Amino acid sequence: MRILYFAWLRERVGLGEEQVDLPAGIADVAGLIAWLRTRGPGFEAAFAQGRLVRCAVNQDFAGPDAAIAPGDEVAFFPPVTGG
Amino acid sequence: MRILYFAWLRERVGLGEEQVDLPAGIADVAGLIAWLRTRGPGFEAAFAQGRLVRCAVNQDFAGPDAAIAPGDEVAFFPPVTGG
Amino acid sequence: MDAVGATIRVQTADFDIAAESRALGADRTDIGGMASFVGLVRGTASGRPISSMTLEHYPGMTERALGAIGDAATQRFELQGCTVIHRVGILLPGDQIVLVLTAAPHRQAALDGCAFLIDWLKTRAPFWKKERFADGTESWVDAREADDVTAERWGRL
Amino acid sequence: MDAVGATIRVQTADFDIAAESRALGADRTDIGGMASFVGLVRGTASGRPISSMTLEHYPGMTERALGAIGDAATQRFELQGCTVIHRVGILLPGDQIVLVLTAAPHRQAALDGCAFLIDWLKTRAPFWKKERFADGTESWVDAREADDVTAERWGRL
Repeated sequence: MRILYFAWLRERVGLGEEQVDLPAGIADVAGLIAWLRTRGPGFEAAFAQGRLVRCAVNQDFAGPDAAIAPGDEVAFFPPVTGG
Repeated sequence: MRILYFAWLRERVGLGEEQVDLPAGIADVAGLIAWLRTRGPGFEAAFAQGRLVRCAVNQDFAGPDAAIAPGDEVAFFPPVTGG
Repeated sequence: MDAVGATIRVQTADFDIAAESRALGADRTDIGGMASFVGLVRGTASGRPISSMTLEHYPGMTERALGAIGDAATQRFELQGCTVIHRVGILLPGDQIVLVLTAAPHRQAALDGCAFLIDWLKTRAPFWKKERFADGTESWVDAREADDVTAERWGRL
Repeated sequence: MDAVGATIRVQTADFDIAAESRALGADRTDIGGMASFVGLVRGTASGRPISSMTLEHYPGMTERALGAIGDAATQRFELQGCTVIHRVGILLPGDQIVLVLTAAPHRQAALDGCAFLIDWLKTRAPFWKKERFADGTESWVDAREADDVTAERWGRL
């Protein structure tokens, strides 16, 4: 699975993109976030502010219940501020 | 008094601008129109469609009750269609 | 707020919206957004092809009316500036007729100010359009009832 | 109606609104009006002077989101076409950030389509701004609650 991080999430996590092998039993965005938080203080800091993190699965906005599967592209980022 | 005509009013009346000596007793726009209508078939035709004629006195929109006096600039025209 | 006020021009020449935007924003960095509307000559009227359109206006009153509308919009929407350019004379299908350009710290004021200006301009500025059809006949454009209704939503000036 | 669809560009280069207007209206005479909004970098944030702003985006999703929004606006407001250009990279105070340009037979559709597009773009397009202050500190811009509320008035896409 390809995971992307943008803006301050990218800075906290310390990388913009990574390829991960999803552990068995993780089937939705909420589960992925719970697992990511265990991967170090940067991840813990980034996702502790859960309310302000937005997610896209395969480039569509997705909520915590959205299903994920190996091969998906999942992105995490703050609320958008373009325009 | 200077009187101006625009658009199809100008074409019906046959002139764009004239200087007139206002007959005694005419004190408002409605009175001026009544008098203008007596000045020939072009004027009669232009002002017969009274509902669609707009007026400005000294370059401000004015209704039939608006006061007029010698020295004023009075303009007659159809509803505006700019923009 | 430092409003520069309304720039009003009535001209036969065409205009360049990029140049007007640069002029409106020149030497300042407090503008958050500019909104614009450009009216164009359409090639048909009531389904019939037109060859040209002639715009007549009331010199003196036009500038006065546009200036008053521009100042009212600037105050009401707290604009940092606005530009209104209206062409007169003979125009061809596809030609630009009118430009309304507004600047404000935030987008809503710029957008609202722009809509307000074009609505009022259509109902209160002394311009008249005559269409010349492809068959050689000519006809003055009728004022649209819909324009009066649209302008009413802003209330009386 | 003959819609040309949405033109979407994400680029570091500046844009010229006059050139984009000409491109949108090229070879057609059925457009009655074009509305636009241009967002600019303001020289201060929360009262503090900024020296630059960096715009980051999500390549791929950005074009997809803007394309979807452009198509939705074209259908909903029966636009004859629309152009959305969003810059990324380092921008300076006074620089242009974003252009939304809409074309329609009548002004209301063009104006409404433009307002709709910029509202949705601000809440749904994956761009993020980081401000660099004159004192050298940097800060990611917070999303404005007000933008979500403004976008809500159009209903869900």
